[in-house]
Amino acid sequence: GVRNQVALQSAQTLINKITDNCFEKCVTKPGTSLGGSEERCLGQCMERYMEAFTVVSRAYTNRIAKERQSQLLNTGGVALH
Amino acid sequence: GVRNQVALQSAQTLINKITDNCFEKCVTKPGTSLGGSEERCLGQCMERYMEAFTVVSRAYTNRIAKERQSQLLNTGGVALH
Amino acid sequence: GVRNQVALQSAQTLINKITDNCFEKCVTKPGTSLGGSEERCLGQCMERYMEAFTVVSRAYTNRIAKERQSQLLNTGGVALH
Amino acid sequence: MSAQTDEALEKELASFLEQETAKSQVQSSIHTLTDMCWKKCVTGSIGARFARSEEGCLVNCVDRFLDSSLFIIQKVEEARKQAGGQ
Amino acid sequence: MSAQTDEALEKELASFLEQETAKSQVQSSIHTLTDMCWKKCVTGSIGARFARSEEGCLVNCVDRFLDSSLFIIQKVEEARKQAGGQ
Amino acid sequence: MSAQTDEALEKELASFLEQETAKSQVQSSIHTLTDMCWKKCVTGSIGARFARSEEGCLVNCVDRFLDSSLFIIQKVEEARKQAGGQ
Repeated sequence: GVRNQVALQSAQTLINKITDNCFEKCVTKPGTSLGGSEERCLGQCMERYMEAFTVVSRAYTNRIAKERQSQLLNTGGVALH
Repeated sequence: GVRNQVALQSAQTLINKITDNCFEKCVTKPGTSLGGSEERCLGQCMERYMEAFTVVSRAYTNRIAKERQSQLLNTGGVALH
Repeated sequence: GVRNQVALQSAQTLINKITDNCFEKCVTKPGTSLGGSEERCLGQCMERYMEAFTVVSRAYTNRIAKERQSQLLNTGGVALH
Repeated sequence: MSAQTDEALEKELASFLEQETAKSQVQSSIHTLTDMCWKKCVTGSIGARFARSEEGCLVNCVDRFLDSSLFIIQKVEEARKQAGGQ
Repeated sequence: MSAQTDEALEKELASFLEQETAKSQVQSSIHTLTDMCWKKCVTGSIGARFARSEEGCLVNCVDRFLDSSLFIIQKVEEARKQAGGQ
Repeated sequence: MSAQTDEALEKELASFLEQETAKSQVQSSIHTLTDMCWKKCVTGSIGARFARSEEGCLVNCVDRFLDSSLFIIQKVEEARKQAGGQ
């Protein structure tokens, strides 16, 4: 269904964002294999990114709800692209 | 109409680009509220970005017109994506 | 045909990527014309980028083939966006 | 099935799709904000948990970005009114 | 309304849409160039007006980018001809 | 032309389009990887040929990126199983 597609699409985007940002941060000089410290970094980075996603989601939805209530926004949320 | 849609789309893109570039430049360490110097920076940055947009538009259209005349370009302008 | 469209699209993307990355690298302070050293840099950068594209293509297709064989991947290749 | 029912069904479907589209746009905004605020706030090496300052920065980053967005929209509106635009 | 008129109308509409698409692509190129040249040229802190060198850099950035684009397309064409391609 | 033939033709066309879409996605991944690994590995000034270390870095960059991608997908799967999810 459409509902599942939105959730699946979002999960896929999250995994792609984690891979891009954590590879960028943890594998600065790509060698002939992933080293132990690189794998540790990737694992922790994944957890941190998911935490960041939760923190940002909560902050964003709280803010949108607050803006809706105070009627500062009229339609469709703050302009984000 | 379509004409208005193109203009509206472009204005929306400009506002998004201003927000991204000026937040990046003016709010380097996000605090618990926007400070006075951050707001001043955002206001000036908005004006500068709009000025940059005007400068770039003029330079781009001048150049395209010049290239059209000298027949160096055959179709659809220089390749930009 | 569709086949040609895929190839053409890919060639166009390559040229755009070369222009973006090589302008970024070779023209750090845009002057009133392209200097000789900037042109030399652009020419070499273009060759290097094409070489990089070939190296990456080979590494990617080799890896995908290896993963397919060892059945570690089940569908559609590794998740890239 | 009567035409009435068909219409009701169509309306419900349209409303459902609209909601899903809105949800999808909210999701997309959250992904964009997470990526941007991650780059702004998580600048040190990765540890077993966030530094206090990093988590605070993430929350502030979202709120200050939305403040900045509203601030800029407001300035644009003011400029448009001054120019005597529509 | 005759078929003739319908066809003329359709043609006019197609031409209008084509023009609008071209305009939209030009707008999109200008947004991309502004973003890129802003990042290259406006590197200091934001002031009440552009420094002389910043405004000059923006104009030069557009022209040198288009020069670079033409230079690279020309080199690609040369390489293709040398390879005896289509 | 019989309905049979039409169906066969349609099937062939669908399979052809699927293959072309797959090819187009592989091309797109290669462009994304080239751009990303270029930025990671080609950090010095441009020369007449790659430094040995730059070419090696490009190959390793592709393989380590795919390793990282598989590693993260595996961790996500593990977390989902532990959470007792679907």
